[in-house]
Amino acid sequence: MVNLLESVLRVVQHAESGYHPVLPGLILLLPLAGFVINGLGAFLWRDSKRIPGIVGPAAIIGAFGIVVANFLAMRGAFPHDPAVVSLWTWMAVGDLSIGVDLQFDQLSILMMLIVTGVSSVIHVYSIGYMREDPGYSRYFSYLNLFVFFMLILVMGANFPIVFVGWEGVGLCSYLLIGFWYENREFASAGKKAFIVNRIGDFGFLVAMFLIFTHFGTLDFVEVFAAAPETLVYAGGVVTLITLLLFLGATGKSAQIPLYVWLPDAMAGPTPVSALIHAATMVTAGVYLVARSGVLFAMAPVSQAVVAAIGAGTALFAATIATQQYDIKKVLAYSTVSQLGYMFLAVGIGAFTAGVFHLMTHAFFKALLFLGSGAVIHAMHHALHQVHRDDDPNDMRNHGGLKNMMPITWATMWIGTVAIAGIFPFAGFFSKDEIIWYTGTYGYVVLWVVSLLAAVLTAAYMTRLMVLTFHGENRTGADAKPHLKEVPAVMWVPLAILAVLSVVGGWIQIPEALPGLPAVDALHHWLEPVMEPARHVMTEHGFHKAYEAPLGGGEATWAIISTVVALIVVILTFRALVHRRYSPAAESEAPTGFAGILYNKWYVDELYDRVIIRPLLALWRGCWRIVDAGLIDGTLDAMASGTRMVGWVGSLLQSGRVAGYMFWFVTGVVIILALLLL
Amino acid sequence: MDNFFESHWVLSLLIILPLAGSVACLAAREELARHVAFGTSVIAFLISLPLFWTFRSGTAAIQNYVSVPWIEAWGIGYTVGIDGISLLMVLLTTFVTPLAILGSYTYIQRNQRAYYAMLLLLLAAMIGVFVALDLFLFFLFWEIMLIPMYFIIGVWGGKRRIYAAVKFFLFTAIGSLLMLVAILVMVYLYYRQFGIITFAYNDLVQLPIARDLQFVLFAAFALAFAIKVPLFPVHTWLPDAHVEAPTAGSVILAGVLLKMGTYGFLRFALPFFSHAATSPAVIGTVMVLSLIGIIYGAWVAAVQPDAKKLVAYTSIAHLGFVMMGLFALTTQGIQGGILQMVNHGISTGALFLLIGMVYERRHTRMIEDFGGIAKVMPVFAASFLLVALSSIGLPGTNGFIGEFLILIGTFQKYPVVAFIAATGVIFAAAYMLPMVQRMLYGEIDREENRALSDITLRERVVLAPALIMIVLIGVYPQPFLSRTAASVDALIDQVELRAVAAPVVAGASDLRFDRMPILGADE
Amino acid sequence: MIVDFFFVLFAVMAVGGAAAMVLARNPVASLLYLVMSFFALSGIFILLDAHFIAAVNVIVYAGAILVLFLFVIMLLNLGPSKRPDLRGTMYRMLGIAAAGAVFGLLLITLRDGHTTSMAGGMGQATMDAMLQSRGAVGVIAEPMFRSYLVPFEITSLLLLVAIVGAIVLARRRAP
Amino acid sequence: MDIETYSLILSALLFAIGTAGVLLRRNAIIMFMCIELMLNAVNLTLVVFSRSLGIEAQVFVFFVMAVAAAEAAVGLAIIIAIFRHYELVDVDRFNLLKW
Repeated sequence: MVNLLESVLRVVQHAESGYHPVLPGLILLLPLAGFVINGLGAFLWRDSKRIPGIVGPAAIIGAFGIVVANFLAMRGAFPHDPAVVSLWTWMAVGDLSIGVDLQFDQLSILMMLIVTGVSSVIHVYSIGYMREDPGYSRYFSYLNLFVFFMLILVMGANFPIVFVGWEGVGLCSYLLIGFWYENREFASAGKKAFIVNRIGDFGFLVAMFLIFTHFGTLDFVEVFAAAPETLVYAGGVVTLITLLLFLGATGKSAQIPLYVWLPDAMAGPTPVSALIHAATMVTAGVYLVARSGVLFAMAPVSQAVVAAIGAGTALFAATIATQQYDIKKVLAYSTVSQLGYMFLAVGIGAFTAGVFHLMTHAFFKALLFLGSGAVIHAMHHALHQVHRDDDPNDMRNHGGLKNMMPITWATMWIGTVAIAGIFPFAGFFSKDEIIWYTGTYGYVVLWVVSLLAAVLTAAYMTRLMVLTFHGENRTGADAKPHLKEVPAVMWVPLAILAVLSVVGGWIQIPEALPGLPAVDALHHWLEPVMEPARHVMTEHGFHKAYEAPLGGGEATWAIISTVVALIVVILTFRALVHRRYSPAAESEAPTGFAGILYNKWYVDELYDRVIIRPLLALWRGCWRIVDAGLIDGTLDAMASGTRMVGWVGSLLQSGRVAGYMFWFVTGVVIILALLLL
Repeated sequence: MDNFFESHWVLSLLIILPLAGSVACLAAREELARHVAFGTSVIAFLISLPLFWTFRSGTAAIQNYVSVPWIEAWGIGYTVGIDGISLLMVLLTTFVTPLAILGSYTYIQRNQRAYYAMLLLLLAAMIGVFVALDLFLFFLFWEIMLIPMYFIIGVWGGKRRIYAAVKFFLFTAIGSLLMLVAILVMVYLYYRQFGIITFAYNDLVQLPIARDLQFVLFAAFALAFAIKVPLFPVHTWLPDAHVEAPTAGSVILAGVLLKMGTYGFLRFALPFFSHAATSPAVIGTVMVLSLIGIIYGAWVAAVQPDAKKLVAYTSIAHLGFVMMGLFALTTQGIQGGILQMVNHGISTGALFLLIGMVYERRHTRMIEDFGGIAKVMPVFAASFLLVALSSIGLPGTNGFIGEFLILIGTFQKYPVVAFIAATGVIFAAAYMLPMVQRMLYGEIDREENRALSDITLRERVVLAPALIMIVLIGVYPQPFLSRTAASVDALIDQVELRAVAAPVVAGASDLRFDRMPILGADE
Repeated sequence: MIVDFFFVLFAVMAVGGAAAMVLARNPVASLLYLVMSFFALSGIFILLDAHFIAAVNVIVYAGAILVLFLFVIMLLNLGPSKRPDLRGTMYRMLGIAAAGAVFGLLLITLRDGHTTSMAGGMGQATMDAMLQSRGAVGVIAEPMFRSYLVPFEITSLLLLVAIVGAIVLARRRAP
Repeated sequence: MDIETYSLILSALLFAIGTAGVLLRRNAIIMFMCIELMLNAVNLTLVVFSRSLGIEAQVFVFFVMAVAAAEAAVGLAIIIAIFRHYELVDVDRFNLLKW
């Protein structure tokens, strides 16, 4: 237990690990303070733009600074065991003891770096993006709160604390999706996100109960250390725990079957989509699986499920993305698809590869979202100037924007190339590693699926770029002159992320690639965290084949994949760039197979028919038939029965004295008889 | 005043003070009655508050114990005292009541004196129920409580108030009559065994009762408490009573009165009839009914058009959790259950206060009559959201702590039950968020709502304590948990011990009522 | 022997009077039969050594209360009823059966042979001695004005209420 | 059997006759008279028991008479009031005792 004040003010001495967390409390306190100040500001100085604009980003950048300091400290000490900082006892009941504990190890530091780093950039971007919104202060308070909870999620040293962050980010997601709550649909989308997430949270909860029942503790360190001895390898318990944890992950990270909320979540402001629904929160599921790597490594069945669902989602979402016209929807499905890759990675046991893709994805997807935000921002202004209410998100209303928005165009191309997996951009290294491991671990079907999804990724991203930036402008002659590049406060973040999207992958360069220095920084960095899981897997006979299913080494396939991606990009570009699109208002909905994809395989409709409506009918039935009908009906019948008996009894009361006399005497006789006989 | 709060009389003062205040309300001028009532309830709260610290939490012993003979011939005494469980209940009562009173300041327009006198009478009776350690005294307070509540619903309620009040009264009275019979049987059995007539809790709790007889007596107690809780299927009085009652009535009903059922199980039914209460049949029944309450309550809540009725059904779900935790008979389950009783009192009380506030402005409780009022009532909206999240059980709010402990406690013994109950967290979101969304968000599509004023300073003062407690318990529940720990552990030990020790068959003459000394000739 | 004779005589008179009262058509005749029955009862009281009660029965019951009935009958000018006053066959059967049942059940109380005789009680000698020493009135006055003083006084209240009630009920209302 | 037992039999007989009278007659005044008879039958019982169980029983005879007097006064007043209204004393013709 560490003094709360101490955790905020000083370096906490941690003897066991040799690494001393720097101001651990302050990392959390800064975003929280930002939330409180901005939250009060939403009521007190509603119109001020300056205070929230300074406080919000400053809090996050400050936190980022401390995280960097911690990173440096950890790099120096490179502890083998995590440093756990206990702030206070949260719940101690019987043999259950849960502390508000923060865990500092290589994985959490990496996640903290990603979270605070990307958040800082997006906060700065938001200063420009949200400048004209009346809910400026409220926006920053929510965003700060989100960072607070996200940090709790990645720093928590036990399952319940992670769960606090887990649900907390869900709450912030809910609030930010429905940020423009006056639009009923947007608010609905927030609600949908929350409820779907809750289904996942249910899994998380039950998994915690199971863990506590079998381990008697919920602390990461103890659970993971005890797991190989406590649980049977591939036994029912560990399989159940991991499947339930994965259910939680599918909710938060938008995997089949719970992915449906994420596309709708695009109702929120675009920086929110970038931060929450692309870079950080949705990767929490991947983090959870990676964090519980030991448990997953012990449950091969669960691993297969995770990998299969990951790969399936990757392909499934990619198909939908090819036929969407809303720029943010394309990116949303792209995110679902990329998250699928991450789950594929952690599913096959390549935890580091999953985290690697998580990181690079955070860079390039944040970049792409912010870029799309810049486009929407510009479109919104232009349409606003001419008082038209066309959809600024619809790519059929864009076209040819590269001349008006050159910086956005350039940075977004970098992001596109990165996500397509083309050398030497970040996505190449991370995605290649995943696909390579999938193949070499022997998951042939998943390997093919992941390759297909990679091809589709290149295609739909190129389509997005072409529709938005190339070809003729379809915004309309009146609005076109008003389209212009976004201010520096917005494009500088784009530039930063673009740089990261290029160099982000260089921390992990496979030695097989000819002519390049082999870099193994990430694997080395995460080794202390991932080692136990890897140990379990090798112990039970998981070995790399060192050869892809069709033969050929890693270098061959890396070259093939980058060349294929490049070809797909070029082909798609050439196929689409001359095609004529009509503005959204004049175009018809696609038909045939494209129509099915455009309508997202009708999954929402399916859920509505098969789950939601029958449930609502059942619930109404419970109320009307069981409650009002059966129970109250029975009671009312009893009341009426009583009344009936009373009525029958009242017939005796004829008003005739003779009758009364007779009954009276009869009564006397009966009583006498009872007494005497 | 040195050790006043550790002294014996502080509990009695807590009962007498509201009674005096009640009389003062009747005597006061019409427009002053509310101030008298509020002042009295605040003083009662201030008197009770130090108990939280003076209470020695390491021991399961009864504290602040007073026992004075009252009707000596029948062994009835004025016996009061608190342990960790009743401590929290008393504090909850004194905490909620001032909020309820302050919340009715403008709502109640007619017969104010009588109204506030009733509320204070109710306060005295509620505290009495929680501190009484004599079954006669307990039953007395239990029944006294009915009367003010009946009038509060029946006189100051909504359109169908008479129906609701009568339904409330009949349900509760039927249950408590059976309980009275069971109490008398216990007193008689005690007399048979030890030759002393006594109603004292500490005596009766030692009474060995034959196993088959335990089931009968347990059923009588359980019915009385189950109606109060309320468990499915005896819950239908609750939505009606809540909907028709004025705000303060709903707040106290949800905040405190429902807890009497669960408290009764904990204090009486479990230790008295441990064998019956721990038998698979009873546990199974309670678990199933709790599950039905959790799931079914949530389902029905989700389709309610009336905001107040919705919240009423959520109470059924929440109390289902509590019952499940109590009957799991694990430390976590019971402690979580007790904390959840407090949480539910605060959160649901606050929800009723909030709905009462918009009702005062718009005179409707239908969800569809609102929409978009976050725009015009931002403070209201923020408060409503926080309270709703607490009701959903979001981590960081009090609701999570209770549900988590209950579920984890239950899971260790009955994993399947806890598994099914955990789906309640999904349904909780499914009933609460649509209401939040439809009331607060969207465009303002009704002209009447455009001119709504945000909550006033008084209303903020009413809500603030509840909101603070919601977060405080969510972040740092340990002080509350540690105060109940010893009592709960002792209770579990006692129940387990008595469950095994119960005599197998009844003595031949155990149930001959004609030998009852009060009824017939002593032999 | 003489006691037995008088007992039989009075008993026959009492029962006969009672039966005649029930069966007589004319209310005045009914009433007079009842008076006869009461006189006979007073005789039995004397046989049972309850001289004071016998006197009071004649003076108050037969003399005052029944005369009050007579006044009312006269006042209302009730002659012999034109149609049979007795109820129909159905009721008659039921009524007689009920009365018979009451009688039968009362007789059963005697079956157990409770100590109604003087032998089990204070004894004829004690009774005589009491009457001798305190007189017929004295034996009753003793408990009535000691143990039962309060009920006795309350009786006066009852009578007062009855008087007031009777006046209120029977008062001719102003048109 | 002694005189006390015979007296009790007589008392029971008178009581039964009174009961029969109340049930059989329609005339309210005669019904009243039957009740007086029943009361007196009870008086007889009390007197019998006063001989074995204590002289106090006779005090109750006194009270019974007082009650009988009060009852007769009120009852007859009611009959007069009703008669004024309906010109009747036939109980079967009033059914005012119905709510």
